[in-house]
Amino acid sequence: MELENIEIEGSHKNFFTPTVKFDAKTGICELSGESFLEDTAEFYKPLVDWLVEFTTKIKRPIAFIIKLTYFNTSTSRCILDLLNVLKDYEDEGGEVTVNWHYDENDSDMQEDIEDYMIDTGLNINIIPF
Amino acid sequence: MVKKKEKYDFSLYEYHNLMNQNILVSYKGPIDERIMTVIGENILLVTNDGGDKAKNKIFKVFMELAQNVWLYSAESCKLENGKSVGLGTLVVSECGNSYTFVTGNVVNNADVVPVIEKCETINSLDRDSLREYRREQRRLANEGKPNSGNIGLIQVALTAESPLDIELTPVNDDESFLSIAVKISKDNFRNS
Amino acid sequence: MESVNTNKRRATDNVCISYTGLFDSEILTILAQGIEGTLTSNDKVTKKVFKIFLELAQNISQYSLEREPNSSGESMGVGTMLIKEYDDYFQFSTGNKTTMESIIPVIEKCDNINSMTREKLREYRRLQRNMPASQKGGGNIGLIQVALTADNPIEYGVVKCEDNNYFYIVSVKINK
Amino acid sequence: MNDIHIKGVHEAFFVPTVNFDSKTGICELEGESYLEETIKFYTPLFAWIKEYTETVKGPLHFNFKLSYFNTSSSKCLVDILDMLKKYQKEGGDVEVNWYYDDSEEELEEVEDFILETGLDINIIPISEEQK
Repeated sequence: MELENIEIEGSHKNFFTPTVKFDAKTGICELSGESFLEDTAEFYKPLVDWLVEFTTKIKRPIAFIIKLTYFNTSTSRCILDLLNVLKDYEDEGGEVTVNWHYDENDSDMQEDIEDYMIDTGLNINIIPF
Repeated sequence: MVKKKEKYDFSLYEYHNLMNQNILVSYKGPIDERIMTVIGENILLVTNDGGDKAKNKIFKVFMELAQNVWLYSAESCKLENGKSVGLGTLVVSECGNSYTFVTGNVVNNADVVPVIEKCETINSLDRDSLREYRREQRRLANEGKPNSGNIGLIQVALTAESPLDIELTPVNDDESFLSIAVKISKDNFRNS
Repeated sequence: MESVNTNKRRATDNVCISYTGLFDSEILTILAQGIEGTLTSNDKVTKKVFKIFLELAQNISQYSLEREPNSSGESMGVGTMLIKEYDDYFQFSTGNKTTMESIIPVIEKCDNINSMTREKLREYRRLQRNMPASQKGGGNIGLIQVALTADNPIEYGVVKCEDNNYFYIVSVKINK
Repeated sequence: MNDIHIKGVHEAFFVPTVNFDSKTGICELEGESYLEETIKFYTPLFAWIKEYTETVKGPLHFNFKLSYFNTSSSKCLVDILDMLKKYQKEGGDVEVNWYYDDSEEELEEVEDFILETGLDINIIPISEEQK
């Protein structure tokens, strides 16, 4: 069974939906824009499930790229879930790269990323833009 | 139509002090995502003294505090679209070299004790231990542990880089009005 | 739901909804939505408050001395709006900065309005409505409409600010 | 001659629904009128009535079903009614029906329109089921 790609077009109306591009063939996953959702868990569950399926069945190298300019605290918990899946995959020998691009005006974001590294043990490349 | 002119019931002084606190934006009423977005934008329009850093912090603090009122206020109402949303108060004022955010809403006395304790803990920690507290609370929340979770207030203190100022005024036997105030400097941040 | 909120509101500060800041069209929509959401009374009274709100709020965005650009750069008035609920009426108040010269004709109009019977006031509205807007005092029938809709006198106050402009308050009661 | 069909909208501002039909001469204004630029919205409506009464010269049946209009809109409504009165004086067949939400205040508004314009307007309360 071929793993479908995930493509979600971001939007900024009353809620903010991030842009999501997970590609099963190339193993390149992108999460960008802003995240402030009505039901955060419901939005992120399929993304986590996809990542689990990719890392347990497809098992190719994966590049996870984050470019979120704003995410609320309920989103921050889902990001932890995503990163934990990547860490499990890495522990089982999977090839994982995580690049997090952040606006250098957002002085707190760098701290958030460092905290995620401490939380998950993952190495995250912190890239200011 | 000719009625005897009553003494003005509303007090001019209420307006007077409202005017002098250099209030930029204040709102009391129902808060949902649409109202948050519009009020949020208005706040960004009038907080121009600080640089982009301040604006970014202001937006993040506003989103967390307003969300708290929307989801946890004990006073709520039904909007046209049938959704029941929380009622709360939000005031953004400017004093000297910083902006002050105050949000307030009615809370059940039973629920308020953990919030007060959390704020006291937050105010007692230095930045590194506060970050550790956030990580721990976030992990506990993801593991579904009881009364962990609300890391919004931790985020507010980290973003604002200043303590949370809490005030509780009793409304009736089982409810009080909880107000949370936080200051955001216009420019001097940790690593600006 | 209705009584719970009302007594809670009385316990805090009687305020159902209030706003201070920039009065642009988006805020007006939010406040209008808020009015319908929080006013726990019958439709007739809510519609009256709604009509008065649209008239007075638009006055602020057009005539307030204090102005700020909105998101698309147009200059919009800054002011304050407050709706308080009491047992048998709502108190609707607005306030905004102004100059003494521009406020004197408005105060005269309020006194004029408050001195008229309802029939006289309707006649005054018809007269004003047919005067070209450019003519002095002509045109702005907003306050007349507010008095007719509220069926109560227009209360007003003028407070001197530090920058020796004035803060002008208009307030009206709407019986439940 | 073209018709005018505008679909009503209730967002930041309220645009009334407008249906002016040059074949039948039946014109309807429905919904709520609270506009960013009132005159700009009503100018094409004035122009249509002017063209109809000068070229088509047929009967004009105006149905107003407005649940809300602000004061700047009320001025434009008076302008419309004045045009209808003028056409009637010139021998035009004009009928005006105003449906209102049986509130005392709205009844007064229509009575004032009649006093102001001298036009005969049939005042019809909207009963519950018609709403």
